[in-house]
Amino acid sequence: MREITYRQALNEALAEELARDPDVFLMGEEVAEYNGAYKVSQGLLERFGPRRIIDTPISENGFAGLGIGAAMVGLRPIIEFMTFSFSLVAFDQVVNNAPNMLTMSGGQFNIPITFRGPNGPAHQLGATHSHATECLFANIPGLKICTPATPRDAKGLLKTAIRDNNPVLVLEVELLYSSKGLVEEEDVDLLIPLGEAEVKREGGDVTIICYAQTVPLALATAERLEEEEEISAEVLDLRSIKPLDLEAILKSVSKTHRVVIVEQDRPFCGVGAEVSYRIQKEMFDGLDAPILRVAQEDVPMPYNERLEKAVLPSAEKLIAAVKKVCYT
Amino acid sequence: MREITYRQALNEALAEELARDPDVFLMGEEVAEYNGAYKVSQGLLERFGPRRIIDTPISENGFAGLGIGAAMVGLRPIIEFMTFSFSLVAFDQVVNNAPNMLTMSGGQFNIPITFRGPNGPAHQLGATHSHATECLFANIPGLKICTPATPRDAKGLLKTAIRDNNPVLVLEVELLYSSKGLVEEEDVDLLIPLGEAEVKREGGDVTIICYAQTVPLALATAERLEEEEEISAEVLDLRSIKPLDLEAILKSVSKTHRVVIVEQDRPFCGVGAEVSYRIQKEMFDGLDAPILRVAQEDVPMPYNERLEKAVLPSAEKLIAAVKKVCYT
Amino acid sequence: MQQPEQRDEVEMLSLMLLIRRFEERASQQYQAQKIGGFCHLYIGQEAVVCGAVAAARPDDYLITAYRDHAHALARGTSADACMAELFGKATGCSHGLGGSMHYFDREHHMYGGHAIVGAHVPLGVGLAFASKYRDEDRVTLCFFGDGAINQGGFHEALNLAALYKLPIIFVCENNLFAMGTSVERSTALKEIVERAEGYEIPGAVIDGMNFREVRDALAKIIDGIRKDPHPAFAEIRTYRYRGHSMSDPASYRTKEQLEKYRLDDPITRLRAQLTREEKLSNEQFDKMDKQAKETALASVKFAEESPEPPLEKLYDYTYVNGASA
Amino acid sequence: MQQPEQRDEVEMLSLMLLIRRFEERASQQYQAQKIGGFCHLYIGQEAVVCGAVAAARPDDYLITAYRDHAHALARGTSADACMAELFGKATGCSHGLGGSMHYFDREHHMYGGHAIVGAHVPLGVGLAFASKYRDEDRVTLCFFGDGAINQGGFHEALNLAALYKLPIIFVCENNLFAMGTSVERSTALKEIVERAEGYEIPGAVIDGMNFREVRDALAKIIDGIRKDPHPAFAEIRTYRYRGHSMSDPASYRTKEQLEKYRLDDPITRLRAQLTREEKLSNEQFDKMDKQAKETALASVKFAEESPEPPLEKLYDYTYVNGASA
Ligand SMILES: Cc1ncc(C[n+]2csc(CCOP(=O)(O)OP(=O)(O)O)c2C)c(N)n1
Ligand SMILES: Cc1ncc(C[n+]2csc(CCOP(=O)(O)OP(=O)(O)O)c2C)c(N)n1
Ligand SMILES: [Mg+2]
Ligand SMILES: [Mg+2]
Repeated sequence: MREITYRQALNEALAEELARDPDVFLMGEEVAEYNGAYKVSQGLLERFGPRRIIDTPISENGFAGLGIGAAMVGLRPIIEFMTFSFSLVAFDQVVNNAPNMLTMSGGQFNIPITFRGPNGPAHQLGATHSHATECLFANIPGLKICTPATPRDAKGLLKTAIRDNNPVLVLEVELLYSSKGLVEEEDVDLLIPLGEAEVKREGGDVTIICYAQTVPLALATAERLEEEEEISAEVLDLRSIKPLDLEAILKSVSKTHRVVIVEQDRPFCGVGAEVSYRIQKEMFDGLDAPILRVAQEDVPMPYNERLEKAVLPSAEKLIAAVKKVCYT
Repeated sequence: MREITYRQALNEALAEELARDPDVFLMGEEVAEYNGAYKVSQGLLERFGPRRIIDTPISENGFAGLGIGAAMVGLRPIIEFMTFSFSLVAFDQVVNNAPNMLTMSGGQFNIPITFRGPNGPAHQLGATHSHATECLFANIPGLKICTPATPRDAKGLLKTAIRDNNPVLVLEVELLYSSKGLVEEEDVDLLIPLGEAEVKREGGDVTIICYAQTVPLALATAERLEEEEEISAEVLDLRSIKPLDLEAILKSVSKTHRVVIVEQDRPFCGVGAEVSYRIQKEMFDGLDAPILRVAQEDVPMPYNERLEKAVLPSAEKLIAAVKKVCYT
Repeated sequence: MQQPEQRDEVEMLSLMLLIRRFEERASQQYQAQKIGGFCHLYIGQEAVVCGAVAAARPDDYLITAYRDHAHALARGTSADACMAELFGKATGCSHGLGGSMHYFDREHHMYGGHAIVGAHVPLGVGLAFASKYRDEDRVTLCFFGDGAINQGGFHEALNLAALYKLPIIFVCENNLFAMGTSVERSTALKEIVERAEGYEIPGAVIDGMNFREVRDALAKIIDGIRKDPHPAFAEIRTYRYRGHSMSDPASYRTKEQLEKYRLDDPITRLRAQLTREEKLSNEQFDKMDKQAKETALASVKFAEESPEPPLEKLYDYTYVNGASA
Repeated sequence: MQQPEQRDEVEMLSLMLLIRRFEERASQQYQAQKIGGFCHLYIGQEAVVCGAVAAARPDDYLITAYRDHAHALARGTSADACMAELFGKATGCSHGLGGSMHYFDREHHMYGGHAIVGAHVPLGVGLAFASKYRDEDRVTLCFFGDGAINQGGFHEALNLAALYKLPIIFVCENNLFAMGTSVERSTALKEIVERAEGYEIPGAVIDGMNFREVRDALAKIIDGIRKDPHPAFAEIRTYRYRGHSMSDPASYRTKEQLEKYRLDDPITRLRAQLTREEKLSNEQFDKMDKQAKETALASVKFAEESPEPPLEKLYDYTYVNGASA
């Protein structure tokens, strides 16, 4: 194991899959000559050349569709959205063309494409640039969605996504690009299956379900809960939103009987709603308290730093929710 | 009260608001000379002329944006999407420009716009043309969403939507356009507030929550349940998805203690997930069974009629769910 | 410039006949409620796709919008598979899951059948991207209607194709109307082909009621693309005799206009050309037409007798299993 | 053709100075981490918006993208309100909720500050639609970058404006780059202005480093629009001296190119013109510049001392109450 950044982990995943499979190419705005708006594709143009690493104009709809067309005949495009807030102008391509093709063609055309890029609020980017899109895409049948929170997950999930024969969204976290973590040596072909959650911290009193941005928040808060409240929280990182690892969720909840979901998206029809539905359906009698969610406040993201913080999930909100479900 | 069709009710609402307020105009594909793809705008061009009833090219992104711009300076556009499946190519305008403007401008610009048109599966239109978009839009702060199921609700909600100072989506039901129902006389200014659910049938054993397409299904099924199973179901029509009438929901559930949500959209992060989260949070101890939802199967819509039926919510699925929550 | 080996014109005429008779049957079956959803007929436009297919290689990529029956038939999909698709049967070209608007046939290089106006044009560019990426000399034929040129995605696609010099021909089937909206009411320019100029894409205007003109003009363009990959644009002027879809009475246009185009019928015209050149007798034509009618009728029987897609397979088309090896 | 009553050129020079000094201060404050999010500087491009504003009426609608500080300042928003917005303060032009990319000022007819590339162009067309609907003679000035012309929404907007003959001028601020992508790497044509031809929209190419040329060319176009509503397109060639945003070292372009444009600086040029014509002395200029610097500095103080938007109001900006009476 080595310590590398989340950005570096993504970069390695891209490089390894590009090296492994000549059908893989990377396309997006500023991915080549600029080395990526967030430098995730650093060095790839130099190594793989302009046939494989392709800059585009500001035409998300166009190049998302280009990727889907290329995937129809067996290429394996990796389409970078500079951020998923910009995927909204390509929404129809991502939700109507990519995931429907297999059904509409009666099974003739699968679409082995990866859409990736940072997703969710970063820091003071304002209402248009802070969208957490996971629940929008999760509603769409035919898409798979993963949300890595650590360098190891970033590498392993992205590599798996690229090899998957279906359209997969890899929703990265801008605020974690520079964060560090342990990852297997470079000679290990690290593949983490889609649809497997991971217990990132064990505990017995309450299950905190989280993903992406909210994983570090949940872990830090669990420590505080232990110290300040003597509450032992299990932290379950979903890692994939779709498929959802219900088994892992139920396993943890049958131990703790109490759940708080801390999600990075907006609450209404969000990931927390879905997860809570599934839990109450399967474990109605196994719950000792209502399931609570901590999400963004349901308002457009304000620019002001203090207001932005107030909109986002926080340790305070999470602690309050945990205490509530623990009736302390 | 008179009996008129849902289509006629919408047409009256449009005509009345156009007559009432010179700032109101209707814009969309085939709304004028063709009298509307589904004839909802029949006769409006003749009556109000081409300044107020405006045909567009196939440019949803463009004319949705045009409407938002016009609304910035106080006009009250009604933008028709021929179906909300086509709103997906205008998704960014609807979710990023319309609802964010008020926040981004610090309160200077509200957007009094109405987006309307049929939403949800119709009949054998296939994967691209059958989207139920309510949960996608419901996730977005700043939008209001209503889903009329009867002629009366169609008229009253659309009129209210047009007058609302915020962006409102009126999600109509293609399959109900020709259905009939009682509506107040034409001289009544029928306004139904956004955010008010309605008990469409009283009952004591279980609450069936529904909206749009699933209202007639729920009502018919409730009759069957009464006859065949001696289960008395209360049918609550949400009418608005956002704001959600939690009070009405809780009122019904505190009577029945059992809930099935029958929704027209896809399940994952759908309306049913949100409603169930809210109920279990507020009434954890008041529920006698887990909340169940009956939604579309989580697959792209197939063309074949039998498969389409199998994807959609049905009386059989609803009865099974109700029996399950009633432990019979 | 060398022409591609040309497909026999009599054979192409019989293909055009098949397309027409097939759609007449489809129309009848739709009215009999054997077919669901939307159904858009191509009658009147047959010379366009037949001319294009005659000008192209069978393995050139082909993609189009929802008015797609003819495109599959022209590519070689059987009338049986096409009719069965309308009936939603398992034997349909999309196994009954696509319907009229979503025909697919991988074997015959028919890449759909796409129903969101304009949204398949980027896909077409992706097909062309793939052939350039793989250094293959296939050309992509990307068909769309006059209404599609006002969709943003169409523009992005044109620009990308031009920028990357992709081997694609954008074929605008200009039948003068998008539903009830005439081109002059939707498009702020005199000729659609001018749009291509904004991307430095060479354009041509072609008479779509004349099979030979379509074939020869496109053959030249396709040949040029094959030798040196680049995008091209063809505005093919044509006319649909029927309404936009089965439910449209087409009251937005005059009887005179329709009659004018009917007089210019592409089947009648090619027949006359071949007859004049003594390549076709009346008897031959009648036989061909009879054959076309029989094939169309037989396809109805085939469709009726075909099985429905099995309910158990409902969940089998959402994801494929497996990953790249 | 009658020119609109022209704003005093010396005054306009002092406005350009204010914009530059304001942004220099903003840059400094950003580096000191007083400002969050993205921040895009306009330095080098001042003649474009100043020329446009001088050519237009104060009540003409103005809308632009995220590189918007200058557009607000040119319209009359105070440096205080602009700086306070960057600091996220309640006294900011968007009350601290918009930030650098989302400046709004209804009073001064500044309709934003929009950060999704190209997506505000349809909004601009909507503003123009409203003035035509109301039979007002306002013209909409819709600014966007060279990168925006490859967005689909841009095209749809141009076509709609042309079709409905709306009073709008599309002002493309062509500063040669969209982030690190040069126009020739993003756009398949020789001149951006050619895109307008695909919509039969008259176009002009204008030197954006020359205030007078911008003003005079736009005044003529705007005057024409005001008399007879129609869309027009102006490609204004300019250059940004700084990186795309604060985090961009701009290593994709040469020092020589930057130096070339710096020599053509719009402020230096207008100053020289006025000095040559004896309308401006060196002392006057120095005084103006000093004034601009002081105003910019004072705006920092104002911003620092201003209150934050109150937390209790967090929920007050999602919906407005009430309905049309
Ligand atoms: C994005 C989108 N908007 C609207 C529609 C509805 N619609 C289907 S076909 C059509 C007209 C298209 O006309 P054209 O492109 O000229 O093709 P034609 O029908 O003439 O073959 C419209 C408006 C759609 N399918 N997709
Ligand atoms: C739809 C969308 N895609 C990508 C971006 C990211 N982005 C912001 S500015 C920009 C470059 C725009 O360049 P240009 O239009 O030339 O304006 P300039 O920055 O030169 O003023 C990009 C790619 C965005 N904001 N919106
Ligand atoms: Mg047409
Ligand atoms: Mg630029």
